[in-house]
Amino acid sequence: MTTKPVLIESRGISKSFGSFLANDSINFDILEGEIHGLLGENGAGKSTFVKMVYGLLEPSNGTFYWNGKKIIIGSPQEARNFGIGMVFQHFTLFPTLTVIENIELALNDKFTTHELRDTIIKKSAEFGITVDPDIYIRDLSVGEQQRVEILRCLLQNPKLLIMDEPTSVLTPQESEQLFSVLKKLSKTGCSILFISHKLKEIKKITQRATILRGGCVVSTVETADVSTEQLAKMMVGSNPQNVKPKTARKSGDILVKISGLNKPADNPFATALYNISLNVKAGEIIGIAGIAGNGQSELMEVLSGEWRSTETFDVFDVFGTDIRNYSPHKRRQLGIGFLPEERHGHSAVTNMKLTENTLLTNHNSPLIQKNNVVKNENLEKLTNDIIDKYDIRTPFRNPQASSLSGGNLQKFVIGREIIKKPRVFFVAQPTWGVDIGATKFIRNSLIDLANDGCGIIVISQDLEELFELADNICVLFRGKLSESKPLQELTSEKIGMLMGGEELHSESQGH
Amino acid sequence: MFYLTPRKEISLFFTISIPIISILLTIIFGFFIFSILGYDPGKALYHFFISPLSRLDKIADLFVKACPLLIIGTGLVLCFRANIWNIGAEGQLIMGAVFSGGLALSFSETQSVWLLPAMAIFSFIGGALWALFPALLKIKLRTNEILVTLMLTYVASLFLDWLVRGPWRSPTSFGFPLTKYYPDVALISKIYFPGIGNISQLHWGVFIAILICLLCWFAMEKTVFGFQIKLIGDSPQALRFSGFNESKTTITLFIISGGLAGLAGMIEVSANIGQLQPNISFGYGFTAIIVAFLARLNPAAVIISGLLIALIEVGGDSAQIALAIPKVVTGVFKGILLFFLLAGETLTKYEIGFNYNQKSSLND
Amino acid sequence: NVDQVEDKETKMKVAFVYLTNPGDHGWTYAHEVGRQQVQEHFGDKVETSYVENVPEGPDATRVIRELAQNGNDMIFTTSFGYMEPTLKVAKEFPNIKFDHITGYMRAENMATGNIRFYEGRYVQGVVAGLTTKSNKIGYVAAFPIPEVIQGINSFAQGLKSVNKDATISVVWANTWYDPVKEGDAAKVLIAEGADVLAQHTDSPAMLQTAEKSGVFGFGQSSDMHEFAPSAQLFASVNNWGPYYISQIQKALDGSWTTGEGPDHWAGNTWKGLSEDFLVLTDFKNMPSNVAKAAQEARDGIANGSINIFSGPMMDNEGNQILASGEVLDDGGLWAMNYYVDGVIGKIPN
Amino acid sequence: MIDALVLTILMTSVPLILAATGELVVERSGVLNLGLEGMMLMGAVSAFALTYVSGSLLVGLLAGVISGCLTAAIFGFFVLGLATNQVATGLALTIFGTGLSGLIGSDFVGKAIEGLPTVFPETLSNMSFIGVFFALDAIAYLSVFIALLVWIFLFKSKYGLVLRACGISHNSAHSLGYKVLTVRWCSILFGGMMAGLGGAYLPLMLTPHWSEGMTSGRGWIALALVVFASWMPSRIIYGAILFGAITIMQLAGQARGWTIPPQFLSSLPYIATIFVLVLISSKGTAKYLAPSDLTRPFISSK
Ligand SMILES: Nc1ncnc2c1ncn2[C@@H]1O[C@H](COP(=O)(O)OP(=O)(O)OP(=O)(O)O)[C@@H](O)[C@H]1O
Ligand SMILES: Nc1ncnc2c1ncn2[C@@H]1O[C@H](COP(=O)(O)OP(=O)(O)OP(=O)(O)O)[C@@H](O)[C@H]1O
Ligand SMILES: [Mg+2]
Ligand SMILES: [Mg+2]
Repeated sequence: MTTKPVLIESRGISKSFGSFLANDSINFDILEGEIHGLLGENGAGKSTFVKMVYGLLEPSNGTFYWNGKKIIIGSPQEARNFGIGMVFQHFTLFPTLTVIENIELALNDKFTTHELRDTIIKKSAEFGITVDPDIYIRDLSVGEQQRVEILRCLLQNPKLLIMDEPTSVLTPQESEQLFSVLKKLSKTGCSILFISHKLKEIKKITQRATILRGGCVVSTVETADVSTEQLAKMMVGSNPQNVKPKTARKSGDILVKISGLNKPADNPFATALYNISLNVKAGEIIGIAGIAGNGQSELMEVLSGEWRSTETFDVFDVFGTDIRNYSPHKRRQLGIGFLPEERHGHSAVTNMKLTENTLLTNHNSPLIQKNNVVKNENLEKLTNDIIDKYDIRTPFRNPQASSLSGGNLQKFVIGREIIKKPRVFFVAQPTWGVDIGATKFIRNSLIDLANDGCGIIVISQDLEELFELADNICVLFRGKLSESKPLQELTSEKIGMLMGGEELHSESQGH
Repeated sequence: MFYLTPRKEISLFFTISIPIISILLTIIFGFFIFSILGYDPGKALYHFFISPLSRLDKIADLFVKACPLLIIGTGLVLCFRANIWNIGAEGQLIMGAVFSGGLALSFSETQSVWLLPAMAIFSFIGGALWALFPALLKIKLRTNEILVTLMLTYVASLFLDWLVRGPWRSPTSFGFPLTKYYPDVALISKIYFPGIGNISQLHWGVFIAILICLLCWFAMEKTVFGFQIKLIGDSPQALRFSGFNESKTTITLFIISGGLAGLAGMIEVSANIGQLQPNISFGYGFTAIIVAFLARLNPAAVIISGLLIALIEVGGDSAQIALAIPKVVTGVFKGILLFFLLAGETLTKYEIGFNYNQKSSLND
Repeated sequence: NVDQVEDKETKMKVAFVYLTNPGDHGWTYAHEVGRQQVQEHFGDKVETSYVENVPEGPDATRVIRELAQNGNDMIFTTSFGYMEPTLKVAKEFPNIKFDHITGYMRAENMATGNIRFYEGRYVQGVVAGLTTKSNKIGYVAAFPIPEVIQGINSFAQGLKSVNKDATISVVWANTWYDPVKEGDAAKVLIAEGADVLAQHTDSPAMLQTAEKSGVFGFGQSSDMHEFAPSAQLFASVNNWGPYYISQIQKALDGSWTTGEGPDHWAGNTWKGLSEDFLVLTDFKNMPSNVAKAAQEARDGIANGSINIFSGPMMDNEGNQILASGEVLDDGGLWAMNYYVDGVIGKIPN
Repeated sequence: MIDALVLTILMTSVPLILAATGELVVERSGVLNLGLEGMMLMGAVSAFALTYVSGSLLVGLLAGVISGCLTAAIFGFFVLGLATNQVATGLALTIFGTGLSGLIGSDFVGKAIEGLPTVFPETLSNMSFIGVFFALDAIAYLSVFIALLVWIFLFKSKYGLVLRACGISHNSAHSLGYKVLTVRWCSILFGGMMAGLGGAYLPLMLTPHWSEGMTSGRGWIALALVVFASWMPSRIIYGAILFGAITIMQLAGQARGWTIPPQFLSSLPYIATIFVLVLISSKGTAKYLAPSDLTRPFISSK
């Protein structure tokens, strides 16, 4: 392995934002044809580093060597000229442009639309990634959008492909498919820099991995030689908490009863929900698996009451009360908690302070408000309680939500709901894009809650998470929910197949 | 070139000092402009900034001039905070005046003290209705409210024009476009200060305007409703999550801002004019947009920014009377002040950095 | 302030309030010319100043008051909309003389003045009637107020006196001053076949359009021949100078009054061609016989031998307004709400 | 007769086409410039003043274009350089432009110039029916040509694609390495040039003299036209002609003796705008046509 020549080398690369040092003297190299992992907690500086490689950020200090020669990557265009391609953590697609137009924007070379269409079709066949070149991005699912992102890198015939958390939005099958594409690609001599929070994936497909902590390189290791626990320890600096075992919970009374839920799609992006039925008992965690875009956010809208209707669905009882027509805050008053997947601008407002974010779900509590006038002292106290209890690291007292790292913000919004001790809790993608330390913490909090008798629905596409948390799992596919099954009867392969839409009927019939 | 980085925290020091620096810069800039145009810059600036403050009655005039700006400005602050771009306050003001005027004219014989409050309510309804239309279009069809409110302004002013030249024209005005006079009980009286008497035209409407600003400030900063407004501006999705209804909030804000503009129209007519005529507003609705921004969308600061704009307007007249500086110069001067204040706002929100070419250091 | 006191002893201070910037033509310009004549006539004895762009409302009150406070002895407010503001301030400053133009309300110390603009329009009608080939006259008007309707009807009377077949099409621009719209209105009228245009709006746009399209027109308020050297037949010029001079002279003499009787639509001074309050520019771009007819009409009005609104007079719907031998008095002039025969259409509202 | 009316309609629509096409490009790049009225006035006064002084229409036109561009540069400096609020800055620009144009123009009030000539010989323009289309001046033809060019540029060229991309998502465009601020600068300056030219058309062609505030709200109509056209250049042309037709037909109707209150007729263009806005917004696709990053300031970090 070490006989392979070095493709790109980073020497003393640093990046500071104002007085904050996001990358501190980063040294490591990537070999030709190697798949190299990049690991680290939220805010460790991974994205910052790869943005410098792609010419999007200018290093404050340090040098890159490309095939042994000192280079300056002044812009993404220059990066692409060197043969560097990148798939971003947050997509860089234009929803109201077509696939062709999106791809054209990421190519330096000039093509006619016609040539481009042919090339796209050819390349997508070659790698087994199919997309319709003339469709608008806004009409694609998240997974399909990512395929466009990848395809447009592949069209540049890259020598180095950077992928920033590409699998966080994919099904296990889609991930497998992606891995095979990557392997194929690395065989052709292309190097890949692969960022992920999922240690298993890192172990599975990378040859080497570099671990960042607080902007510094901790170590570069041969992934075959280390265990996931060792990787985790290097990332966090200490042994991360383990997820608690679920205590043998007595399933209590049925708290939530949903049946005959239909929701029409109210815009072209939305997925309709069809005849969904679901019960949740006290102390039970129901996991809803499925790839994003199959109705998860719509289901969440129904659960939270952001969308409500008495006409299109039959039953939605919580604690025996019909809540179909209850607004979100009436639901909260009943003792229901809920948390949608998106933290930025949905469950939290990033440019508001933490106190205001606390107010977001507590504005009708008499403790916080009287006659519509906010009691600021109590609000601050509650916020500080959440911060203390859930170990949220803030740069200073009561900062804006945007200055918290992703993991910390997620801990905050979860804590904000859990501290109210809801008796029913609906949560979507609780650990999306969150590093392992915080992930474990969040999962433990949910288990504690269930152990106290709360009925929980967790919507997640992370199967590992569902296996750690859920008692029963069902799968959401194209707006339809499969019957829920006890964890013991399921394997990740089976769920993966259901998530991909296979054998939904035969499975449910066989039961 | 320079670049901007958002400040983590906006300090009180900057919030206060930067507008002052902006005004100072405008003064320096104004000094040059007046010199170039051949006026004595010292005298010109004196008339713009000092002379309107030089006597109690002139200060009272300033408040009178600022009165509609304060009322409309605060309403707009609420809207703009919520990212709702109602720029048709001018039309809403006119409709407020029309509604209250209609009431006053149909009860022209009455002695009832209830007429004035009823007119206030009518004016609020008139302005609110004129704002409700774009609001409904916005929430039902997502129609761009900037354009609808703007277009409705023209329609409102033509409507008033038609009324006072047509059906509402006074039979005794010799065909001139004026309605009958309002009855006395429909007029807003001047504030009587014991021992001093009236100070120029200072009327009770001014008092109400300031009260409204303070009330809106309280609502904005201390209440859940204010929080709701900020939420809808920052993230409508979070607003829904929080349990509020986006459409209702939007409509409420349109109603409040339109209604306040309408009220301003009624106060302006009842306190200063006493009858309807083709022109009752002189761009107050548009100037108030600027007032709202100068106040950095803070309802209490509207009091200051409204007075500041009134100062420039009154100062412009004063400079014209004393030094024959043409009115257009006031416009230029006002434009420059706005630019400096807007730039100042950036400085409070962002740090400005400069690019020293770092690439060259990497080269060696 | 010491200066001011000294000034007061020696000089009379007179201020003018203008609605717009005086510019080089139109309503306010005519007042500005009057002010300059005042300055020339009295020289050092009188000091004049003006404030431009004063909106008709509370701002006007403030500006007029400030002028009063600044030691002016006499203030002319030159737009109808200043009536209330002038009245208000006049009551506060009983020692200062106010003079409001075109209004109908007076006070102890507030006089009113106006010009019989319609007289010039009769002469325009005569010239138009003799000039038109298509027998279609276009008339761009601002707002349907009596002053403008008087003008249209007077024009029609002049027109009929020489040409029974010609008709007048009126377009309401709904603005006193919007050059582009006035130009558009003129183009439309020309497209509709008009070959002589008249206007009761303030910009020279109509005349410029006429010039370009090879038709004729009349100037408004001030001489506009520079804009339309071959299209302007003549212009009715508002000549405020003599009025201002006589009012100021009376104030200096101590003989200034605000007239007798009740508030009057016409103010206490309403003069026209006879006193040169209205003057007509040279008759150009027309054959000499037309110029002669025009001159006769002018002189006839000035010496009272022509009475513009005398019976028999019908409105354009066939109702009789004046029987044979009757004449319309000033009150009737201000109550006009009809078009006379020869004008097409109906007055809006 | 009809020919002459059509000609008037076409001429009335020219400044609208020019200013709206410029604004369309600006908005496509993600910036809303409400200062159209101010830029048009600056263009108008400079064009008139320089034509008067130099005696050359060409110099005047250039002056109009350049001063529109310079006025837009002030706007650009604030909204791009300092990331100020676009709505407020646009309004400030209108106030400033109105004032400054009045100041510059005060010496030119009441002066007359010779307007733009027509392009084709009279024999062509006197033809019936199609004659009117040969009776226009060079700028009128240019305006349609520019709208066409803008359409080709926006939808058939890579640069146009990049410009649209900046309006849809400046962050994505930035991540792909496009200089969002540069793109926006270029469009703002182009928008200023078009507004300046549109303004220049008023005193050079429609009414060959200068007066304060002579655009009387045409800048606002042009703004409405961009939305009316749902950000498509071709529709700007139809839209402008429709507006021109409403404006002119209300005058023509009066000349023929209709007795509808003039206030009602004057309000028709505004009511029509609202009507069309409602129509296009009720079609579901309208919201995808609007550039999604319109009015959002872009803060680059490097
Ligand atoms: N433009 C910026 N200005 C200021 N600080 C920044 C900027 N970009 C990133 N940071 C800070 O730099 C740190 C590193 O961020 P980065 O995005 O590289 O983290 P990451 O390792 O990719 O995290 P994640 O796993 O959440 O994606 C964070 O603390 C972040 O807040
Ligand atoms: N529904 C849509 N969503 C997003 N973009 C669109 C949509 N429709 C059209 N476009 C964009 O607009 C461009 C031009 O479209 P089109 O050719 O229909 O416009 P046009 O010819 O200017 O207008 P017209 O409809 O008047 O012919 C397309 O290339 C496409 O990028
Ligand atoms: Mg990252
Ligand atoms: Mg097409």
